[in-house]
Amino acid sequence: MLNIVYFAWVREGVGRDGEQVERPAPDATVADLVAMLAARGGGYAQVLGDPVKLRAAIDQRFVPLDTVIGAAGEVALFPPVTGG
Amino acid sequence: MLNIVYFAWVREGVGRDGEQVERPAPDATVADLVAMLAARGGGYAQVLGDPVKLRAAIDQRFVPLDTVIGAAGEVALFPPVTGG
Amino acid sequence: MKRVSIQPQDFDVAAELAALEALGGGGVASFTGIVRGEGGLIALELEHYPAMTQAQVDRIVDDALARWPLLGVSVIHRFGRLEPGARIVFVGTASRHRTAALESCAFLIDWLKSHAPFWKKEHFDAGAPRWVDARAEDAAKAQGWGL
Amino acid sequence: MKRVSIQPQDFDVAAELAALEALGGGGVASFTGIVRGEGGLIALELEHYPAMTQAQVDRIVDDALARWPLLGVSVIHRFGRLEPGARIVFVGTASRHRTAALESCAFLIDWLKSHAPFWKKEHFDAGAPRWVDARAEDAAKAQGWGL
Repeated sequence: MLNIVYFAWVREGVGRDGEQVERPAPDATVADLVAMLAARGGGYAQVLGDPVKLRAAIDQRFVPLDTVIGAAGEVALFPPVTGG
Repeated sequence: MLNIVYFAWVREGVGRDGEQVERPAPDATVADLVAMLAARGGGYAQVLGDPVKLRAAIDQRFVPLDTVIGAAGEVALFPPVTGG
Repeated sequence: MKRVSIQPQDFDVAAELAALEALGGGGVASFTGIVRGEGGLIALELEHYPAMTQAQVDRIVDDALARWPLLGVSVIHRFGRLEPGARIVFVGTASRHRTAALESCAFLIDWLKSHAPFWKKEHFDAGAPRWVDARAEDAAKAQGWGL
Repeated sequence: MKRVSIQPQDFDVAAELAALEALGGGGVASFTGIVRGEGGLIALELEHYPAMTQAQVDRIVDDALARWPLLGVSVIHRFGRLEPGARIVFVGTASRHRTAALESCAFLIDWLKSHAPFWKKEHFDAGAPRWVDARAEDAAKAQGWGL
């Protein structure tokens, strides 16, 4: 299983701050995961349907969305950070 | 009469923090005043004999040593400022 | 001295500065960020990614320590609901000379304001709350430091 | 808010910062200069030109107010005999945005450290006291601001 965590309006849109999903294929990228989640429709489609607005982290490190998830433990999806 | 004030090692060299002198000629510069004072010899000659090391102010404004004193009320002679 | 704290509660700027002043350096620089109450704002809600924030701030402080000869760094960042006038963030740096203290302080606050994993939601006296957009200006400033 | 004080006694950094924080701006930057106790230094004696200092510091603060959108500036400079660890100078600036606060703080301290009419005499635990020479480095930094 793979942990996903959501922040800010992504969290509000999907209606939860995190969840566990089946681990995607070994060569799946963050963008693939986002597309898979957006396909659920509803709030997921609304906030994850336009990946240009999204940023991601794998195991607490910022990554581009085309990064392969591989054996990572946690993927985070969120809007661009706005700092302090 | 013209007020002169001294600071830092200039003050220590001349042995006083200020004095009044006869007002110099209308076209006299600060450098002329310095030369006149240095001619007294002793501590005056020691600290005022090398004008390159000196800075000056006329009526509380920094000026180059070739500035004409004119009708000014106060000339200050001191080393380059070292700030706070 | 290195101190990093991500916390909901307010902090004591005087105590932070006193600790930095006691390190024997010639200069202490600081920046304190405060919630502005403009445009009918009644509260700012700061959300962060706890597992990431502390580690990332730690790392950027290490970068600053590698880049400037610093005797001490203190970074405090609050999260949660903050009202106008409340302190959000504090950066304090101590060094033998002022330039290192001032530059590293600016570097750290630029990073915190642009790259730190925080998201801000603005609540107004009228109308719906809204999430603040990332500002291109901040990103440009951080790039100036090679971030 | 504009506050300039040239004084022999110590000052309360927390009180200065609190006044700046209360102005409604988003950021307060500060720099505090402290006497370093290196090389056997036991005291620093600061002499100044009283008739000139207050007027000149006033003027450079006005320059800063003209150059950056500031809500407040506080400058305190001590004179007299100061021992290692003692505060010498404080600059605090408040603005809506951090860049104005940080830049104006750096501008003011660079000016104070290079152009303000102060002279420093160092007293050591052994040997004669000596007057500190003006530093070319400081003058160069001030020139960077067009001073």
